[in-house]
Amino acid sequence: MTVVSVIVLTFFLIRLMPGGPIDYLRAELMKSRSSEISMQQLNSYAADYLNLHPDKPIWEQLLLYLGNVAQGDFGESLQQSGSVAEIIVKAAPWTLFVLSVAIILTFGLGIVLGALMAYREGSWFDTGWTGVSMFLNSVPYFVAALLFLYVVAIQLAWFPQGGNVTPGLESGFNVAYIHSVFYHATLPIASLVITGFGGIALGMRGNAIKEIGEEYIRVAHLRGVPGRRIAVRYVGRNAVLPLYTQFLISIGFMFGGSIVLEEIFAYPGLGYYLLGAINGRDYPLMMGIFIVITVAVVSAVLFADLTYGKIDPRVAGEGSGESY
Amino acid sequence: MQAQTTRKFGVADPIFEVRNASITFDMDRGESRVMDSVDIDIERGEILGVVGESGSGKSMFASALLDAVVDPGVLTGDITFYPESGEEINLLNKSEREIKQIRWEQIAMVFQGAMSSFNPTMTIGAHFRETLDVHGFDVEEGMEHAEDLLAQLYLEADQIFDSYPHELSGGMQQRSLLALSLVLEPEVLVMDEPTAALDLLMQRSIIELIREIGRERDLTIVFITHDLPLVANLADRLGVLYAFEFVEVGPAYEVLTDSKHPYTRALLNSTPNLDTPREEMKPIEGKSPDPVNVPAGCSYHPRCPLADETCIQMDPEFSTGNGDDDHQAKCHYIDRTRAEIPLNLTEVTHDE
Amino acid sequence: MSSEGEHVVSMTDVEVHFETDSGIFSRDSDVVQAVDGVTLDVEAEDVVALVGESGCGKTTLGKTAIGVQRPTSGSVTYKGQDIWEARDIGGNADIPFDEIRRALQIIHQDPGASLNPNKTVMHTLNVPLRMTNPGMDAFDRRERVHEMLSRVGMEPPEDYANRFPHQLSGGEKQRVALIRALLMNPDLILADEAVSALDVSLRIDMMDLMLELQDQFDTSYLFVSHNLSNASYITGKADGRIGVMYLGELVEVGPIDEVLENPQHPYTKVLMWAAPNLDPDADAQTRSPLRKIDIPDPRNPPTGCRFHTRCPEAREVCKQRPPVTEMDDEGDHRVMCYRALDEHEYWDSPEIEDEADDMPR
Amino acid sequence: MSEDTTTFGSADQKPAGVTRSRKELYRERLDRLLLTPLRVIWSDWRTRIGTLIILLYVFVGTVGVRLVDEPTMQDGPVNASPFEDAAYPLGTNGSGESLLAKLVEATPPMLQMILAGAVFSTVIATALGTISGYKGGLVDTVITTLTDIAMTIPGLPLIIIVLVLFEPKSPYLIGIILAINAWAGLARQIRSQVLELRDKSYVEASRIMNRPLHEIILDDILPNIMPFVLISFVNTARGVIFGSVALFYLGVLPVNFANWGIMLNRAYSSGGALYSWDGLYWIIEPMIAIVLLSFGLVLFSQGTERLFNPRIRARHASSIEETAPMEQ
Repeated sequence: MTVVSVIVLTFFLIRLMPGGPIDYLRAELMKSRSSEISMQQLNSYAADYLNLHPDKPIWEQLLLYLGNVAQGDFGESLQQSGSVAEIIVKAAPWTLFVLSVAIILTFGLGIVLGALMAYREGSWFDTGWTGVSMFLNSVPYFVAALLFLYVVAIQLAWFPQGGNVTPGLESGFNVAYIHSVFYHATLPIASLVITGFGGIALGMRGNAIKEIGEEYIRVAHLRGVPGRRIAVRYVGRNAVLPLYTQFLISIGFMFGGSIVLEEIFAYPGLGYYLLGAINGRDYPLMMGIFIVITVAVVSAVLFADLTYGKIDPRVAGEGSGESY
Repeated sequence: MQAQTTRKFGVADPIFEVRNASITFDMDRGESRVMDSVDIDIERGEILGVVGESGSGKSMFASALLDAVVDPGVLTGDITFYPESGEEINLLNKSEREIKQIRWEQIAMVFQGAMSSFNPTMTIGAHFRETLDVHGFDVEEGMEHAEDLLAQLYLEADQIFDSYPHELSGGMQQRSLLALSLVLEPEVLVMDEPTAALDLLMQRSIIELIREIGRERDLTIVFITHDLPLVANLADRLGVLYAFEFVEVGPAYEVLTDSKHPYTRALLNSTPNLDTPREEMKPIEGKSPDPVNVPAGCSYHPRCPLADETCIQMDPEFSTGNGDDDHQAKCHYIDRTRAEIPLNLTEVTHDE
Repeated sequence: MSSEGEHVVSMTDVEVHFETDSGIFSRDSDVVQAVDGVTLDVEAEDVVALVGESGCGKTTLGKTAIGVQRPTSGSVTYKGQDIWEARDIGGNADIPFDEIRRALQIIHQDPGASLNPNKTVMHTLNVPLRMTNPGMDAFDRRERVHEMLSRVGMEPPEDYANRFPHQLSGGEKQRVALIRALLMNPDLILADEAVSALDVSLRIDMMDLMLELQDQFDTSYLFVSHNLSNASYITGKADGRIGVMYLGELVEVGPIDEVLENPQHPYTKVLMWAAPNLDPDADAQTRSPLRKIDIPDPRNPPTGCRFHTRCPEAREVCKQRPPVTEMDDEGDHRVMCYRALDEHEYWDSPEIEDEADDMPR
Repeated sequence: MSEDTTTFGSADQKPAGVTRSRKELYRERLDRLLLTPLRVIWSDWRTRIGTLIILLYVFVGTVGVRLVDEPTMQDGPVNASPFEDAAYPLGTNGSGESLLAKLVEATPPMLQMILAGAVFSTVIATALGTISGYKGGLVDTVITTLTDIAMTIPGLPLIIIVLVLFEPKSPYLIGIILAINAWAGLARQIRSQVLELRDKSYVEASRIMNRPLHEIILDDILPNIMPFVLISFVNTARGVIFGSVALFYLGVLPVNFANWGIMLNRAYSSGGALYSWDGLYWIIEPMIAIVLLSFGLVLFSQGTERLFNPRIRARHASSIEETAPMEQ
């Protein structure tokens, strides 16, 4: 349901653009052809380029547009050659690759560190890392990205300044290609992870400390359950659950962040093209990418929402109610 | 180990021998003694009722028996456990690994909040399998044993095993916890307010089940509660705790009808029950003492109607007050207590 | 205030049913009959106790009595005025709903949650005073609060007034909750397990206090509890009435001493068995008389007399619904059990054989 | 229990000790509402440092701007490193403008953006969360679906599109747009807290006392969710900082007022700084400005948790000392 409403929302947003896509299109065409363009001709152009039909009443336009979107036809990109759909298909895997690796690392690192800090509560390890995570958490990811770019990429040249893979390597699952993909992706992922895991660690630490104080932990200890098993199955498992909601929010956040990140590292993902489309007023590409990103986020959230019941039986018991 | 230790309170074959056991916490307000050099023996196979107001250190006594005092508490003195087979074990100087062996296999514990004793994201059955497996018991055989334990507690095993703790009613949770504590067939069962959170009818039914299982499996039970009447006809012997030490210990019947300590009498007079006349019910004045600064001399003197100079100066020792020596109280004036503080129970004729 | 005869609150065959759709998939959303046809009256300055296991609907009935829970059917009247009618037709009911609302108050079970943790005692007790007499200025209110605090034995009042709830003991919190209810000058207070969470020695203290303040504020109490001895203590001292509830039905009701002396309904006898008595030589060794420990599922209660699945005296005939019989002429000791009728085919109908795990006798 | 039951009706013998002057009443109220919270804030090292940092920025944003004159092009040596020239303590950039002046100049609009964005989203979230949580029923379902949609739309792309659409000029408006979907997640969390509070006994008691709805919400509900509201206020503020600086860096926002993001953009795009170590200060200084402010906010939010905990507030209140009996 939310997906449909988002698409409708974007449709109206684009319509409200100052100057609107149609007059922009006319200006564009005027430049390329000196002669006056008849209204009729313009409509046909608009139809195939923007799949908009300015002459039809607004709601009919909406239906037509939705129809096209459903079949994956987002219209032609003005700047880039080729249809919007092609561009998206080309760019999407890169963004997904970077984001998924970043999310997994951020949460993995955050959870483990948080649990350790909880178990060593009060020690220098705990206070030290709390300070560090608080500091790292307050550094915006793109500041970290800029810093990495400047220091690591340019000055020390350990890592490439941008791009997703060394050109010329034929894509496929051979070692060279994969190596170069990771080599290029390290810095973007690092800047997301370094600034992200702090928040997760603090959250995890708080939850774990609360769980450790619970009575069933003491009963388990008395029952002879070994410390390691308590740490994983009791404290770890029950402390991670509330983080699930943070996981959902971070999906949306990271997708948003990809735009800036890919710009800094010239990493040709969805974000990079989206920014290009915005600057170049390339409406169809802009709308297409925006919709794809939203659909990805919404489906991820929906998926997480459904599986939440499986992880936390307490919630499943009360039906699909308040899951986050 | 001292030489042949003097038996306390006429206990013949003790399963537990506690000698000046104390627990101290150093709090920012000063060092608080939540257990004050307690000496007591527990008879094998008996049901010992331990009664005390909240804040009198009874939960600490329970943890001491399992050498599981919550840190930063420090347990001193010595507690010797005489298992059925094998030689005596002094709990305090055993290594953590050895203690882990004893806990739950020989000495098990049941807590007040059954709901908070189970891992909310694990089924009840998983708790049983885990406990059996950790102690190296054969899980199949153990689970069968658990099934007839549950049957004896009027629970259908398969329904219980598959459900999560929050899906059971209060009574069912408590009985599942009881079964869990008996699954390794321990010799001693320490119960800290096991039924406090339940309805009166459910409480009483579970008390009957505990009595039955105790007798059937020749189990030593230490039943700790603030609710004197609840344990009155369950326990063979009663120990009354006040200000972190035992002030009266003796056979249940004698402690109820001829209590030797003013606090026990006040406790008896302040408990509402059906057949005592309502006019004589009087609440106990004042507040329970703070562990950091326990009143000098006899710790009950601030609230005791008979208190005088000697009570304030001298902390009384256990004495029999010319009764048999298995019923003693820590009071200078046992005879005056019997005379001056009437027990409204004994006056009334039982009409029912 | 109200003459002796007139009831403060009277409920006539009140029913409260809850829809519980357990999960999205179950088609038949089962209905829980929390309260099923109960008639009960509370006189002025009366104490009525409701006793029963948890889940038997006593709290729901209590909340219906003080106009918090709307009954599915049947009527609840306050001094003759139907509460919910007054609420629906607003102003022109002869007793406006606002006045009714203020006259029926509550004391909760858990002292910890009954006071707002962020407000001092003074603030919490100012609220009812502001509601009942807006004219009072801050000073008089302050004095009144101090007076009430010393009245319930919380000396020195100035110190207690500025405290936060977490700085009070369980007993003290409950006493503040009592004052808060009393300052509304109510006609009826629902004490919902008001003493169960307190330490045994404090319970008598609290109950005495409630009775002592009763005639000062001329209020009645509806004392809900699962503990028969607490209930009998407070109703006995005020010689009120006691009602025993089982799975939504009022199985026995009558003056406290009569019910205690000759309980008619087997369930009342079971509750008395459960009530602790300190008399060691009473042979209390008997096993629990119940045939089954757990309460049947309230979503589909047993047919006929709902207690027949657990009742030690159950007979085949009990599977039909027993009539309410009156034990004496004024009709204030009523029982819902065939055993109250001397000549009835109950006496010769065969005992119920349990198919499932019978309790070893 | 005092035996002499003084009927309260005859309040003739007013106990002298009870009447106290009105001044004392107000002093006590002042103490509880103002002085104690300040003492609590001062007591925790995290909040102390956090407050200092925030005050520093506020000072720079309000007073500092007047002290340091506008940065003008070419008025100083180009690419002077920090502390080399007394007139330009933090050095100058490619076009000779004093970096210190640039940093200071960017602070007021940033504060305005933060204020507008954070206040806007917190107020909306608290209002919607409380209403949907307390009211329930149809209102609840409508608001919840609304928040669901707003929550799942990825923030930055939406903001960019809206900014490009409307090209807002005033920092306040930009602040609000930057926080456009931050309120959703917050509203949901507040709603679940209100749902929990609604069934608490003291809220039910207030309802039974026929207290008007607004009084219940102000007295019983809000104070208990305040710690959460404040923490989310701080988090949204951080979100606004990150968002604004990022967008300025990308050049999406019109460049009509100074911002640390623009400084970064300038530092990176115009030649010089990037390829030599000595240009480092030009990049690091705006970064430090950004990170320090958000670090201050984080520290402050960590500490405030204690401010709303009555237990801690009592310990610092001068009017009552800690006397709670030791509950075993």
